[in-house]
Amino acid sequence: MISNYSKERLVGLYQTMLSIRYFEEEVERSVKKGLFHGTTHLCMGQEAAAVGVCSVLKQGDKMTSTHRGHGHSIAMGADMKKMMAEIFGKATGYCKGKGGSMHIADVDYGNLGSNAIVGGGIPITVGSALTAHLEGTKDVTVCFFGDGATNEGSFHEALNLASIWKLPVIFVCENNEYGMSSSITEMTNIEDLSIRAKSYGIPGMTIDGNDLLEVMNITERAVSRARNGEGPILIEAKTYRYNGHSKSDKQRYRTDEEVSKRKKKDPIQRFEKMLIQSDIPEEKDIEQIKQMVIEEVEAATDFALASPEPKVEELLTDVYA
Amino acid sequence: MISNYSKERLVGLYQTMLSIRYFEEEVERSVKKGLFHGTTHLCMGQEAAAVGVCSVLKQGDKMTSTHRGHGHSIAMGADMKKMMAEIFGKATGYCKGKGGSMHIADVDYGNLGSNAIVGGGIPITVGSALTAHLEGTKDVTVCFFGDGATNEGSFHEALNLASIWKLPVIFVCENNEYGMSSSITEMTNIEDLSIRAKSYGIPGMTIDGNDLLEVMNITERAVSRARNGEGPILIEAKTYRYNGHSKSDKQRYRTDEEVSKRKKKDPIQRFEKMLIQSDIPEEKDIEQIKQMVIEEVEAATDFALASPEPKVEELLTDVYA
Amino acid sequence: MSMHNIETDNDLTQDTVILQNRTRELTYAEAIREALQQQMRQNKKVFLLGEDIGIYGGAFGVTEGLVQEFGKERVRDTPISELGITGVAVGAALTGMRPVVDIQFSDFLTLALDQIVNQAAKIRYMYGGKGKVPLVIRTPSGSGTGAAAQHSQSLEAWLTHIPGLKVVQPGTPYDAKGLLKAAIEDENPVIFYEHKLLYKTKANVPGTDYVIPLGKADIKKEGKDLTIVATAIMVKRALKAAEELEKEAIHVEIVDPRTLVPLDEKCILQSVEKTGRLLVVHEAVKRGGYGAEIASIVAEKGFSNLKAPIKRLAGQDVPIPNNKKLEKAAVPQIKDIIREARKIVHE
Amino acid sequence: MSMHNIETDNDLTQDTVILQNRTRELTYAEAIREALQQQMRQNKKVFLLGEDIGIYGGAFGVTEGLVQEFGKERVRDTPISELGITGVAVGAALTGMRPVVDIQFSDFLTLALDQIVNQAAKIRYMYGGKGKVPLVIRTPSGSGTGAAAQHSQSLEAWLTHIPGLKVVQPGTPYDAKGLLKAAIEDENPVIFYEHKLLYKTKANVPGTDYVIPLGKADIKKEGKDLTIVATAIMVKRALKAAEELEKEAIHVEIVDPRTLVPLDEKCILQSVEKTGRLLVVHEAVKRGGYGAEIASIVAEKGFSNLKAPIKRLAGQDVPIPNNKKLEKAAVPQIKDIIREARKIVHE
Ligand SMILES: Cc1ncc(C[n+]2csc(CCOP(=O)(O)OP(=O)(O)O)c2C)c(N)n1
Ligand SMILES: Cc1ncc(C[n+]2csc(CCOP(=O)(O)OP(=O)(O)O)c2C)c(N)n1
Ligand SMILES: [Mg+2]
Ligand SMILES: [Mg+2]
Repeated sequence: MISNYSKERLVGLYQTMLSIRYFEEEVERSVKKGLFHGTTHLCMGQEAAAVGVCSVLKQGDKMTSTHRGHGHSIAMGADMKKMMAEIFGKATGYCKGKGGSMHIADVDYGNLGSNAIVGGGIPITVGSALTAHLEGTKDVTVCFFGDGATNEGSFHEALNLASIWKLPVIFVCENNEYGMSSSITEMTNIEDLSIRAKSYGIPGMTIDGNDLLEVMNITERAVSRARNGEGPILIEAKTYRYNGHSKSDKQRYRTDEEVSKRKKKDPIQRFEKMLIQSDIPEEKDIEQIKQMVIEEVEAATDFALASPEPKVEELLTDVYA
Repeated sequence: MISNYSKERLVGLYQTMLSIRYFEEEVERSVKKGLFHGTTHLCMGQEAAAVGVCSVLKQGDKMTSTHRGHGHSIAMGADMKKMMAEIFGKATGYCKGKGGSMHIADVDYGNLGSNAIVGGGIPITVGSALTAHLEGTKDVTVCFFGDGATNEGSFHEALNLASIWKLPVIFVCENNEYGMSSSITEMTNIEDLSIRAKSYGIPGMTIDGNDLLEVMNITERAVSRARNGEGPILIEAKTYRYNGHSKSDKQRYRTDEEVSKRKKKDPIQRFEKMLIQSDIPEEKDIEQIKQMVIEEVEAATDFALASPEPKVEELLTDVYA
Repeated sequence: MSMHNIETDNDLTQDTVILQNRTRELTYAEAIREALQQQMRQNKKVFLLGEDIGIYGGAFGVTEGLVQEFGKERVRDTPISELGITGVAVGAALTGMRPVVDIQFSDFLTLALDQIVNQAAKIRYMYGGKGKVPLVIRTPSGSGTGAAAQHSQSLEAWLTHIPGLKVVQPGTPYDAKGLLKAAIEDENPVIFYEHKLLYKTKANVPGTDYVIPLGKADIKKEGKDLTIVATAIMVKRALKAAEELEKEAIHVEIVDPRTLVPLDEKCILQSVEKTGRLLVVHEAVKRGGYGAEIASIVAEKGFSNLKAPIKRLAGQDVPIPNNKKLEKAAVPQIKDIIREARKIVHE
Repeated sequence: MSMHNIETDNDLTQDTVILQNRTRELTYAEAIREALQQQMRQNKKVFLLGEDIGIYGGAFGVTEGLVQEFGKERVRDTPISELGITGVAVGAALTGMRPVVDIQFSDFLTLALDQIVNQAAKIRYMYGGKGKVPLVIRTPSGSGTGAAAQHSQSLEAWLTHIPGLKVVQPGTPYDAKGLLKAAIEDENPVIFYEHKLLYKTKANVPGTDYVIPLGKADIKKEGKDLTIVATAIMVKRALKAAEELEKEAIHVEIVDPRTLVPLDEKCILQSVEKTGRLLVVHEAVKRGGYGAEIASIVAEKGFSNLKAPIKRLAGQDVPIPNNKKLEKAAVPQIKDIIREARKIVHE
């Protein structure tokens, strides 16, 4: 219920979703201009899952992400300047230009990192939750992964471990219908991926991942359960990826019609409409917010462009602690 | 129903179970006498699952087994002489002494091999079934594995693959309550392991793995389904391992009482009783069968002992085809 | 085993056959595709499986068009389950098929190694010579695309350490085609490393059904002053370096082993016998790389011919970074080869 | 970070402390256990996880008794999920703990390599120097138990090839204890290879809390005629061989690197400078083994000191067979070391 949240909070959520969208649009432009080296995986269309989940976290909570991780990082409060600089391989980026688009991380602030190995982050999340358990904190860890990742062995092993040890993990499967070119309906033989929770004796639910408030609502309950020591949960957030898998995707596996149809359920537009209907904020404020975010994103690119490359000596540092 | 089977068949089944039991007892004695090099994993108590499943297979069908594989091989019709010779590391063994207890195989006769990697055989089975599918044969492949193996990623990936491709695999989980020292009830958070079938959209069932006829009955149905192109199934056969995990197991994780209690449900005794009650065969014939099997097993040991070691040049052969 | 002459072959006029067999420029990717296609036409037992190899055409476009020709059964898109699909290939091979697995990036082999190393490589030996696993794993390796540490490794040395496997690493389109055909026809598991930066390089490739036997090195350039053993993309870089060095009257001989296992020791030793000097160049990290194996063989068997210490030029002992400048600095470039070659010859 | 003085320590009288610190015979397994115990007492962040490490005491009895002292939370029995538990350890390490994972046989590392190689080894680098993964993986390797091809490998060379990892391979009880403590205190992922046949070997081990720094080789025996670099069980075999060779007035120097990464190159090069001859001995398969790395380093940096070709004596290029005679023939034995040593010295 929208009335459960303060105006400030709602505007903040909206702004964060917009930040992701505009950030990704900017990255897309930069790809086309050939401004950076390396691949990138955009998450446009999936903003509500990232923002809905991360917005209910507290300081101390942790998160792991995937190759499609820009949105998760922004939702965790990352500085878009440092993100863009990282994507551009610059010394001022989150990883000094060593990680690039797929490895943005901010360990001290709970962002345990994106991961270029499908399913690679899932067991790591369980380890983070084990730390919380052993240290007696109440921190939870959120684990984002895609529909395709649910067919990796790591998914299976990790969910089982989290379950038997009752660890505070929120497993969030962003089902965007495809793993690269493969429709998840052909890669599994089940209706909802959340069914897989049953294999581990944990709750599983499938939700509309494009409905920000639903995502928040469910995640809030999952998080408080986990903080109470009641164990992990699997949330399948149904959503859709607007762009190709990565910059080289010709998208022969889906039709333009399908994409247009899915875009009608755009998470940001839906939330915006709801906000406007509730008069929070007023329509003219919306434009102001958009303008602000656009400027922020542009500033991020400017920062990235103006930033220095890492020195070549950096090649040999950071291998060992 | 016992009346569904011919007397000959029933006696054959009984004899095969006995062969496994006596074979394993003989191996146990040989371990104690230090007659061979290497470890071994005995399957006493689990005979009905092996025999029940394999007895419904036809020529052309395939099977993969585990580290605890003597019973499966015998149930597939292996020659105990060549098995014992292999366990003894002799040149006359199934693998010329190169494989030992954990690698008995007879590829040409459908025994695709035991496997010392927990879960290692599961995807291989799916590949075997894929061959059947691509070649248009009606052969099915049986995949034996333990309760502990269901927590390996290979289990998850393989069952999903078999399901989406509707391959003729009978997955048989012999739940003997433990993986080495770990009670499966502590290593998973679910009642029945067959629940995991739901994750793949395939049928799953939990049966009394010590009831030979139940195992046969269920497997028969599963096999005919699979032959008809209706896809794989997961059968959880509940059973119990009488011996320690391997020769070095001190069994501190379970009590003698527990073991004695489980032995009351002995699959062979149960079947023997049923046979006797139905007068197939008569009690005196039972003794005769036992004697025969004992002699066969002794002959196997004699053969193994009398057999030559492989020549040292054998070390370098068979690496490449 | 192979079933020659598929139906459509019969329809071909003599002219079409000649046309098909003619030599023309192909990219490395196209050469690989042609090998797959020819093998699949000849032998129904050959089939492909891997992530996104169907309509997507594979992460690097290598299998484009094949699903249209051979259908979804033989060009089999799989879930993201590297261990599972590799195991499936092992089982299929053991029961008579000839699967070719596509692992999207060779870094992901880390997930499939039980099936490769403990199963495929050992089954025949463990079974005392019964059973065989004629399986090919095609996988791209190497850096240079900015995909960073988890998508840029060169771990071919690992697989060379496993008895029962063969390891192939073509450096040109011509070699890629001929070696892949040999790999598919081989009765053993073969790991076939493709290099990402080579996919778009072009060279003459005959349309014929030629095969390059595994275990035969190729002298890519003759010379008398220094032997450079180079693999994969380093073959190309070494050739460029050699051009420069010729101007300085340094005559480099370039040996491309093409297959790491089996290794054509003889060819390498003969070259070093002639030149007396050896530089081994590969992209993989130096420590524990296959260059050490080659250097050690020569240090043992070619010791008396050596006029100078054997040098290895290889990847730095670091993960591959994303930044382009750093990424380049992480692995040998043409200028590095020139520098090292000069040093060896002049020292 | 480490929290010295756990409660029970305070109760100890001076005498007990002295008693505890005294040197006595321990097996290799006991020495490892003592290192674990001391580290766990000192630092609550240290915990163990692995299959059957609790009441069972680990496949080789190393962790026996630890669950009784430290409880099930810190001696954590796991399901059979090598990839999962290794990943859990990575995540725990990244968030501040010091996990020690037990992988029952090093052959099973094949299942966990994504987490070791793509995650643990690279996280710090990929994150530009932020985050660290202080993680130890203990795992037994080697042949000799008749457990055949899937339970007898020596694949340490693989991990040496991965920047970001350290690789330790103790050959004696004393080294095992001191190196394990260093490994647990290290801020990086360390792969700690134990040798199955060494578990029951005994030697003097101080009860004190000593640490052997990673990267320091140990000269197990001095000599002037030939350097033998040997690892793990080959240290013991080389020592036995050296005894025999002394009788023939061949004075062998035995260098045990103890840690493969970082490698004490200097110690090896100095020894070869003295002896002019090098034999590298390891159990792992020769092709692609770490012996090649050591030989190559000497071939490059110690070339001018060499009086004879460098030789490697290593495992045959075969999977390990079950039969005892064949199994022995698959890897270097004392007599093989003697034979090779003689050849090098007399040639
Ligand atoms: C282990 C592994 N296998 C394959 C890939 C290549 N790959 C990258 S993303 C991707 C699809 C992932 O699908 P999904 O999990 O649904 O995430 P999405 O891309 O839809 O966000 C694939 C196959 C990889 N990076 N890692
Ligand atoms: C990948 C792998 N991990 C661990 C082991 C060691 N191990 C051998 S058998 C076993 C227990 C297997 O349990 P389960 O699957 O239930 O089979 P059971 O022994 O009960 O027949 C373990 C942990 C192994 N062989 N392979
Ligand atoms: Mg997806
Ligand atoms: Mg079990």
